[in-house]
Amino acid sequence: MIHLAGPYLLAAVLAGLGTYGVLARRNAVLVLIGVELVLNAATLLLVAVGASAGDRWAAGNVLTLFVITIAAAEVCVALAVVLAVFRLRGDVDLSEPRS
Amino acid sequence: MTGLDLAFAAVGVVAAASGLLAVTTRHVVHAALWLVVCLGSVAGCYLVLGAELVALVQVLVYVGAVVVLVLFALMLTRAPIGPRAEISTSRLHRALAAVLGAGVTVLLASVLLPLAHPVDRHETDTTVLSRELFGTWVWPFEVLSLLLLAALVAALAVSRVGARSGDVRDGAARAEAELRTARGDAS
Amino acid sequence: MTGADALEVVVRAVAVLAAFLVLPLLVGQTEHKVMAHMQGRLGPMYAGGFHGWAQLVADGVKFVQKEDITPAAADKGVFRFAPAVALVPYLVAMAVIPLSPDVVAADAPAGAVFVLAVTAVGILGTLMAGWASANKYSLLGAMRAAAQLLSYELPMVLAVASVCLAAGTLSLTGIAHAWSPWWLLWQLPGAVVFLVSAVAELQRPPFDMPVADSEIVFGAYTEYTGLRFAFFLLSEYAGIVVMSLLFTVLYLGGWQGPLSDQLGWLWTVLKGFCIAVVVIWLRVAWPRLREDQLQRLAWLVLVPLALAQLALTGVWVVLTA
Amino acid sequence: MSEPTKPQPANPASSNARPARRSSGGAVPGILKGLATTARTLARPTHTAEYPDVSPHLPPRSRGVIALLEENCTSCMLCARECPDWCIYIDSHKETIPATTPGGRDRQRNVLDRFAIDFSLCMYCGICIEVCPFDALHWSPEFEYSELDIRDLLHEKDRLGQWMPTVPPPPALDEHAAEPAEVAAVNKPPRTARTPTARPARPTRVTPAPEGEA
Amino acid sequence: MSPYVVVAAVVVVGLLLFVAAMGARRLLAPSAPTRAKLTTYESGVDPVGQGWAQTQVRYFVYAFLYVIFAVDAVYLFPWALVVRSSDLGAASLVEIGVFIGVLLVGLVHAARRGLLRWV
Repeated sequence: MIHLAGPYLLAAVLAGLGTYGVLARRNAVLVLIGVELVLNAATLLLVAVGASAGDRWAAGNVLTLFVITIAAAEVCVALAVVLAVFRLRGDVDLSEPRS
Repeated sequence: MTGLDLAFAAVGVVAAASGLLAVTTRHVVHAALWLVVCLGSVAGCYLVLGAELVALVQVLVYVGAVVVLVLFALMLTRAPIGPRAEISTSRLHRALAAVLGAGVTVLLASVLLPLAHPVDRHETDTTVLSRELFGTWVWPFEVLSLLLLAALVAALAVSRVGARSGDVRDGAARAEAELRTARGDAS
Repeated sequence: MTGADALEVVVRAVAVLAAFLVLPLLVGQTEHKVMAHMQGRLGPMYAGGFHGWAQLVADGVKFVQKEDITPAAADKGVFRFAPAVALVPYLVAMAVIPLSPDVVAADAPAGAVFVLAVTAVGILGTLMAGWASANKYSLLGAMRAAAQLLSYELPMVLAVASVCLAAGTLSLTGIAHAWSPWWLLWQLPGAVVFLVSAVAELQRPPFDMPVADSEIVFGAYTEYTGLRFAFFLLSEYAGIVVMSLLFTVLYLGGWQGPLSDQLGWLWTVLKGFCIAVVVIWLRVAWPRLREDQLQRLAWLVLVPLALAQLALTGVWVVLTA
Repeated sequence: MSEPTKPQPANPASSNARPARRSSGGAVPGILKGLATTARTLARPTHTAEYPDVSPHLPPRSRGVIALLEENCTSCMLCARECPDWCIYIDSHKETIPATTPGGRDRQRNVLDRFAIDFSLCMYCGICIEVCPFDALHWSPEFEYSELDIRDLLHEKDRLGQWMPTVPPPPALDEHAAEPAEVAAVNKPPRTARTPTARPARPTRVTPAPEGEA
Repeated sequence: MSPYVVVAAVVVVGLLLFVAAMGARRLLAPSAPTRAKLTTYESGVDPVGQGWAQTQVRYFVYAFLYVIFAVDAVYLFPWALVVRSSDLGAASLVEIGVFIGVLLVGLVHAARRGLLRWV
């Protein structure tokens, strides 16, 4: 037996932290860290639902795998962009547009 | 409170605490390292929730690959040791962000918690998961490969931006110059 | 969980720790001796009396007594904790490797994936050490290490996947059960890929570019002294133990052999020891690979080879199922 | 050990060309060769000199330590002056020896007070031994005189004299070598003496030196 | 009892080992830091600049490749469990073949554009 309040609460907390991270950071890579936290909140919900019986097609777990896959792809492209920006500008600051 | 609840509470607290540190720390690389702890304990949560394969994939892909990529990016884009003020936005901005983040948490919790109930933990059999993956979910699965291909090609293409022109040296030189002025200001 | 259960967990964990502290020393001493004789030397001869058997114990005692220096410019916390991050993954990996069907601390249902996932965490220890040292050599070494570990992780994952495919299970015990001598031929390319990537993962010669002493002193470990340095060394030898035992379980049938009912675990240890000697042998025989050769070997030789092995295994399994 | 396993090249020039040609044959043979060489070495006895347990066989003219035969030293200071790093210290004073015959002159003689060699400076060039006109300095093959304190490496004349018994006899002459000057001088037929009476002792001593004496 | 309980215990034991070893070091090892000792080691020369140096971005390409292929490779493990089943075996072989085939295009693309060459 496990009470789903735990996973749900943790998912909510992680989503909140992720939101804060996205909004409160200026370094592009650190913004990405916030995004990862939000994604993990989502996957945690999926897994928590998958842990209860009646999870048809193993959707909770399969979708989590898919989300992890997509997240990896997203991180790749995002970091490639960040790196290209760094090469061109010399920093990865999001709030200071430069010529 | 069962043993599983206790176990989840233990890893969950670690996950939440490290997540908090990951978004608030003023050391650039520490943020990524706290993210590792956070993702690792989320993998622990998956284990407690009976999703073995997902937990292992989380460790293998997230901790082993994605975070290493993030650390790589940090080290390539200058990650000085010591606290940095400039990686976060202004104080007002942060306060607003905190309010928004808390709002998200409260909103989600208020929606989700009424739905929560004790469940018989149903351990996902990896074989069942595999059968569903290759049976029911085969089309999304195949599309994923296209997505990954697109991501790979895009990442490779983008990472060559500037590599051919003289911009690279320009950017790096500017970074060096800034570093020097920063040090000059400090002294 | 009852008291008996708790006691069992503790006993198992302590047993893993004991194996973890003994086996790497055994491999280290073997390396001292085998390498010395391969170079026409004797190796340690004095510590402990008989052929210097206690040399590594003496080394350990010496390391404990050495001053521990944290450079002033370093990031203190990360610098000090990095050795643990490098070491603990191998300890955890050792817990799930079966020596025989009964002698296994934690028989995880997806043991093969577990070992891969856990050893992938070890990269972080090197990266942390390299970054936190505030040393250019260290940062370069960490970069090289991370690039190398990432590149060689993939062929390793593919090779292990091929074995899982052949056995139809992810459990290490199950894989060794499903093993038959025919695998020696059938999975040979995969075995070669696995061994090469394992040596590369351990950053041992000929894949020791990340610690290339003639270029970057000692890579990510340049600034380390005393016991923390010893932890990195220990993690290297623990890595040899883990990889050798894993190779044994995946490709050599683990405990399978004559009289396997009575001395099953002995077979695993013996086979693993032979693999460890091979790993040591490679170090003595071959020169270091250059960074570009390193990456080319991984991506243009090992990955295609592992994929070919995977295709071979998949088609064969589907045809004979 | 590696020498016998290598194919012996006919001459040094061709040995340089060889590996380049072989490497074009592919990586695998080279890889296997590395393994084979190390394995072969593993199976053979080692070359290690187990020094403290087994004393080393030193060549007869090893330069271990410099011994002083004090009686031969005339404090001429040649060695100290020739020493490239000035590690020889000599103190002496003159003594007057009264005349032995009545009406004869008093003679002066150098008396050695101090003769020291600082082996922490010495570079074992052997020039002092070469220049000593009276064979007061000799090479001894003894080498086990390391000290915990570098100052103890300054050997005074008694310490230097203690090395004297360890000095090996000089090597035998080559087969057709010229006789040593001293022996040759003795063996030479006496010159027709202009004043034979003035030196009564000389012509009587014509015993030839033994053949193998060195 | 889940085997992962033992794994968790082993993690704890590992951390305890580290803590105990550091405690032993604290008791046994001397500590006499000096300025020179704590300086960054740069082959005996006084350190120049800070610890960070511009590194080859080239390493990054391999990291991309790995991440993409790692998430690809993890699907092989579920496949291993179904490949012997009578209904899904052959179909899954084709599915995974297509999946990996598509990604291989990416690797070939990278190789052909010379991204795997170390200039």
